[in-house]
Amino acid sequence: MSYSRYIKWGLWLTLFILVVIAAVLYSLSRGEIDIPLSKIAGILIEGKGSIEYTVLSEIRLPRIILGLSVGGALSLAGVILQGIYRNPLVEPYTLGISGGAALGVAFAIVAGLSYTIGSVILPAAGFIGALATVVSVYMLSVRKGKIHTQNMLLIGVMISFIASSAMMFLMATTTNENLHNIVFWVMGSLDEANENLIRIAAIISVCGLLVSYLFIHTLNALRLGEEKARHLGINTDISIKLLFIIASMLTGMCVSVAGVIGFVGLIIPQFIRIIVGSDFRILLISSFLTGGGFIVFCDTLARTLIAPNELPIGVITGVIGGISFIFILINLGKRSKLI
Amino acid sequence: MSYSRYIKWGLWLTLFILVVIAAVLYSLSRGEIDIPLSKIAGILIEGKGSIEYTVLSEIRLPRIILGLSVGGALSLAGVILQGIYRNPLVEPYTLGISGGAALGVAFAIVAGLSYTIGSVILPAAGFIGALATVVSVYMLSVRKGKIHTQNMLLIGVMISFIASSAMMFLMATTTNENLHNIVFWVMGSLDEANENLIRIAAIISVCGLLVSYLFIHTLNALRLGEEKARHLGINTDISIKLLFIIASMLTGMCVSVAGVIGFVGLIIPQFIRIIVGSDFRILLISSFLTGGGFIVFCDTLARTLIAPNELPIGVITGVIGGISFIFILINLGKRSKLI
Amino acid sequence: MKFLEIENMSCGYEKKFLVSDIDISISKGSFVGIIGPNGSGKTTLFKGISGDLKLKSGKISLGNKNLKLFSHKERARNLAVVTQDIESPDITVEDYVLMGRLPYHTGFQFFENEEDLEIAEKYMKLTAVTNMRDKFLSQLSGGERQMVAITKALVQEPELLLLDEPTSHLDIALQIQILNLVQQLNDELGLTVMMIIHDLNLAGEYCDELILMNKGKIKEKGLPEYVLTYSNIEEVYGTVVFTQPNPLSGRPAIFLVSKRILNSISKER
Amino acid sequence: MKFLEIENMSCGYEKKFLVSDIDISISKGSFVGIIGPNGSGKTTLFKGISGDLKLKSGKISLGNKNLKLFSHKERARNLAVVTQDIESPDITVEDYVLMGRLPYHTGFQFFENEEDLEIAEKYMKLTAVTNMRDKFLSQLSGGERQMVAITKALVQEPELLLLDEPTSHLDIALQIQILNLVQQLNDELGLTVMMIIHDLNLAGEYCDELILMNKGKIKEKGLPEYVLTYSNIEEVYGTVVFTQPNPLSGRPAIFLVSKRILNSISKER
Amino acid sequence: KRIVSLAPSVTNMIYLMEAQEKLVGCTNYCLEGVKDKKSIVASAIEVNVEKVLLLKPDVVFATSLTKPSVKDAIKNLGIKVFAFKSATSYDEICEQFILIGKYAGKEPLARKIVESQKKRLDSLEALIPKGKRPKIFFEIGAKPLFTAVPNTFMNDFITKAGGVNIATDITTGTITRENVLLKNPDAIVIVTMGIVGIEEKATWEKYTTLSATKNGKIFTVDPYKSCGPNPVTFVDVVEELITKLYK
Ligand SMILES: Nc1ncnc2c1ncn2[C@@H]1O[C@H](COP(=O)(O)OP(=O)(O)OP(=O)(O)O)[C@@H](O)[C@H]1O
Ligand SMILES: Nc1ncnc2c1ncn2[C@@H]1O[C@H](COP(=O)(O)OP(=O)(O)OP(=O)(O)O)[C@@H](O)[C@H]1O
Ligand SMILES: [Mg+2]
Ligand SMILES: [Mg+2]
Repeated sequence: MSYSRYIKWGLWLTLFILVVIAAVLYSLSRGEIDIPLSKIAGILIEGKGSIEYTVLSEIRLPRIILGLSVGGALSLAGVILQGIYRNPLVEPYTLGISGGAALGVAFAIVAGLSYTIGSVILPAAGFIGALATVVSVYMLSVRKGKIHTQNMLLIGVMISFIASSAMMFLMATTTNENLHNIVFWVMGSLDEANENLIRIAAIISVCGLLVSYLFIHTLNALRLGEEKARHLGINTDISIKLLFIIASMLTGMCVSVAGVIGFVGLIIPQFIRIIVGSDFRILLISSFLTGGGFIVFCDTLARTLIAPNELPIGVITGVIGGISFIFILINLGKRSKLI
Repeated sequence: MSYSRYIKWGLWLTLFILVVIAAVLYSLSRGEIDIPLSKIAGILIEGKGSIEYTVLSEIRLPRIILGLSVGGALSLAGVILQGIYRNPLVEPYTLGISGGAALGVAFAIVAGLSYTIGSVILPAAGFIGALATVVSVYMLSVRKGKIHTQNMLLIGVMISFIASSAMMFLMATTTNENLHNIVFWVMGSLDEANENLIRIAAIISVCGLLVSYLFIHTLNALRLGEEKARHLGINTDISIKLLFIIASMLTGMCVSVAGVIGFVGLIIPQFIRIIVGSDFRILLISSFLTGGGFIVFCDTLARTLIAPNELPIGVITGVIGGISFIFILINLGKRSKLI
Repeated sequence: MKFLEIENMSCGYEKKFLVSDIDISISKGSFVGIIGPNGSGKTTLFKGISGDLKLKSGKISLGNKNLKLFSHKERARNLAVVTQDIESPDITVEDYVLMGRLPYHTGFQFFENEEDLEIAEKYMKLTAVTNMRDKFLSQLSGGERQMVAITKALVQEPELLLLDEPTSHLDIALQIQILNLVQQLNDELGLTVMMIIHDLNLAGEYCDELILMNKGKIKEKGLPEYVLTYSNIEEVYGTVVFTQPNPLSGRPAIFLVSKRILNSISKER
Repeated sequence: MKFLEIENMSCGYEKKFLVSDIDISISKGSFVGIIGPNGSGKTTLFKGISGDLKLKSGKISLGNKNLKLFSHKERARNLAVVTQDIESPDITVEDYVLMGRLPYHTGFQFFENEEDLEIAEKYMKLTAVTNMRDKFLSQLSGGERQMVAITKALVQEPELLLLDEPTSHLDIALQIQILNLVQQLNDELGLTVMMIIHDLNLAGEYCDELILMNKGKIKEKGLPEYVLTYSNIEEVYGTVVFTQPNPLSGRPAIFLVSKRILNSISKER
Repeated sequence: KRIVSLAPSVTNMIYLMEAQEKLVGCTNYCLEGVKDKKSIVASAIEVNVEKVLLLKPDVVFATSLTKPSVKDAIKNLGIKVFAFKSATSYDEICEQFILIGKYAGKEPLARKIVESQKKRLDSLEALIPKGKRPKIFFEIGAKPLFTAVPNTFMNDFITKAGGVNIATDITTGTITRENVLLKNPDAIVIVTMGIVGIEEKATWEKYTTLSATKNGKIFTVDPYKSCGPNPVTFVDVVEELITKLYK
């Protein structure tokens, strides 16, 4: 009967993988020196010592890996959260995680920790901030072991307000330099020099994908609402909590290493839903791949568009994403499909 | 039968008016020089020339009037938009108006217009930006004379993304000083010296309140959904468009004169809804008053808390509002009442 | 000239489903039942009349005036709809019912006047929902909610009342009560009623006239005795039923028979 | 030992409404109807059984095992519910029906297997929804949607099926079809069915046993003939009806009579 | 040696000590560098690391505004990065100037410039009337009101010009208008140009109780010179202040 659907899914998946590969190759070849696609492999294998080798392996490759991880993780978190809340405006940042992380980083900057401890403190502080937010949102919305999904959303929004107010406080009372550093950090960027951090980001992101696949049945059943999902044998209380934690960890990781890169976690999931439908089995992986590819592509544009100057990546994600999404919305008009 | 309700409304209204008066008096008396409440009237009437008179009439009073206007208008816009969209996460800034206004101001700053034209250009540019956003959201979501309410929401979010990306672009390509100005402008403040602007803000805000009262039946009927509202004789297409325009104008005005003061438009409406119920007849005026009083109170704290330094008002609105809202949410647990 | 005249109307969902060739004329004060299988277009027909769907062709006039020419409010004062889906927004029963008075408010009328309150009170009594006035709709049982929705429609004091399966979640007592009420309003005030209903017994018992729909078209219309024949039902529904007049009212009554028993009967024979 | 044993159960909404003193025991393969006025607690009883509401007291065991001890999945494999409200998320009929197989999937089972598809296909055929498989639920008529919800519950292949007003929006053909189907599964596979239904005729016709609820308590239970008496109905519903056996099946049949006619009859006398 | 500068003030100093031929890259806000068509490697926010690498510099001058991750990335490529903190006094400006001189191989010239400017400053101080210590409000932003605080080189503008900063008790730049009114400065210095400066001046002149208003000592100074100073422009600003304050 519906095996034809699986074939369709296979085709979509192939397409998305190709998209990612294309984005990666494009990103590898473009920059201050354009390296033809045909030479990339050669340079990477035997070009050690040449400047091209350094550019590819030290500058572009790490960015690509980080971009894939962050883009994938953000989209994944977005898909999961939109699944839990069935509200098309929910995105990874709605729950205040980005606010908490940003506050952590701002605090580290203002306290001058990066001078005393080193710049690894920034992602660490970001992660601690994200964690603190997640824990407070969670604690505040669990009552008698039950989680109030909608309350949680509002509490997240509130925590996010409080965090950004606190950050504003820091910004208003600190030096000019610190203020700038906070602003830049919040804008988001993929230039992270620490290889270990990049490795960790990649691992968390892939693990997040794998673990979230344990919850596909839950996510699919939740499309019918919590009560109906329970009738289908889903332990919604526990599953929603775990899904929330997964999404939070992913978001926290992204924000800590790359700042607040907007748009991806909100729109990629909706965009993919329009294309492949609402079944989470295909939705999760498709969003993950497309999100990664999208960020890598945008980052390449950010590096090259007004070269030699670079743009913050958020400029590109916002403009490209926003315009194409409006275009789709108007032309397809499949409003109903947005959950 | 339900006249008892009108009495209850009357009591609520009295309470809210008292709250506003209290906030105003508090704000008048507190500051670098504390002026006892008993002396305020005396100083205002015959103290001309004294430093107290200058402080009261030139500094505190204009701020209070601006605060009442902005707070009232933002809350009103929030109530209206939450009424149209029946989504508790919608706030005046969701539709991208703040993004558009901020972009306008950022452009004026980067282009150095305030040096050549004067500082009125900033609110003017903000209003033009807001207007441009409203027009684009509107044009993009009206099809064949019909308005797609949910599409509109998403288009607003997208436009807001695009605007903030464009602003990031400006920030990324301008000088440090301009960047500093943009950041602080966005944080919002009631420190506006131009008396005419304050007068305009007050007028727009009060007119907004009056005009929105022409739509109470629409707003009330929309609680049942668009179709049911139509069955009750409401021309939903036109009314929603007009309400949207009212809310936009109010928001645009606020953002232009006072920057992006967060939280008020999202939470005051929800807070008031918990207290007085969902009938828009009492909801509109209550939100308007409470929003105004709340901002005046917060602004006083912002001026005095770490005096002589001044905090951005957003710090106070966010922290106070966020914490008290979480508190209410958890203790009343009237989740269902949030639309 | 009849009160409601529908001429050659058609309407539907783009490319998906269409009701067409609809000609109905109903005199003031009649009680018309609309029956027909699921998906035959009954609700779609109502949506056409109430203006929720644009007409593809044809014309509807109410009291001799083309429905298109009615203002929104005027339409709502003349025509009330109780839809099939049960809504549950967060609103108390009393507020909800009072909303039925909205079409009578001018833009500047801020408070309900005495009359509004009296009318609301009257219908709340008639439908026996007075005791739940302060409950929220979400706290009502399915049947209670349906009753409240009907109350709101009555409070609109329309000339024409469209009821889409008004009794589907009601117990027999309320079924009778609500239909008696509608019948009474119909008798006393000349309220014209169109009612979609699946229960053929109730349709036969209460309606003056029935319209049997099938596949987007009107299959038969006329007196209950004329429409509710064994052969019409068998043709449209594809189901064997047993008909016999109601021993008390003499109206047609339909008996559904379970397969188990049908089988056992056919075996016996 | 009966299949489903409910002992001294009570449950409800905080301070608002309580069903209490519920003792029910049902043997495997029986078809039990639950009737009673609106708001009498029928749905609340179901929520207690399905675990949506916590029990205030009492105990429910299914197949000799306390229902509390079932895991979520186990419960869903043994017990399927069709609720009263009609949902319409954006999902195609086919996907929706296939969700009924979720309780049988292990966490790692990614695709539906042959068996899932076959079972879904089988019940979609039985309920005649095959031709709308690619439609979205929001594009279905009320009755179609209800039919699809029942299909999903059947696909769960439960031991115990709880149906909350399953026929409320169905036309008579589908009413009979779905009830026949349930009866058939009940006969052939020993599926135990509890069904809330307002149509007393259908209740009498199809159910082996009836439970009459009133004000949160069980008023009467037993054979249809025993429960559906003129006096029971008058007492619980407060309505005058006319009862007489169904001429074909011999089961009790109830005639509702409109007030207009009742009045004219009483005038005649 | 090849130098990349990631800050306009550094570029400015390099030009001042005539080491421009060693400068291979700068930001697009380094006026002199852009005019000389030096390679651009950065904007105010983003640094193009690839471009920096391709220019093969020996040293990169960054500031505390440069993102830490970027500094790390450049270091990882084996390039020496030197990050200046924002100067907290005139002396620190001079120290940084000499340090850049060292790297640019122009130390003697740098020292000479510093010496002569210090002498010029001393002679300016002689112009300050004895016993007069005017209270000064140094406004560097209007919305919100922003001022120079202690421990910044801006504060040194005031002290070197013989004034007293009214904002000695505040820790960060935002200050309330009420506070300024109360502290009643003898002079207000507005760091801005054009109409905005005129408007700000008009706003202050509305407050007739202010002694700055009574004295007519409300004036504007050039933001470019006063916000990114080198040893020379710093003294220029002090000179301007002294003439306007005491004439
Ligand atoms: N929004 C929609 N878009 C597309 N098709 C629709 C939509 N709503 C209903 N339909 C289709 O139109 C047909 C008629 O629907 P309608 O609701 O008029 O039936 P009905 O006679 O009221 O049935 P029921 O008794 O089940 O309520 C159905 O086949 C249904 O699938
Ligand atoms: N969520 C709730 N909170 C509080 N009270 C409720 C809630 N849901 C239902 N009730 C009340 O509980 C009572 C029983 O409701 P229930 O839904 O069990 O009735 P029912 O027998 O199923 O009626 P119906 O035939 O109308 O569906 C009703 O009076 C109703 O108002
Ligand atoms: Mg229908
Ligand atoms: Mg029920």
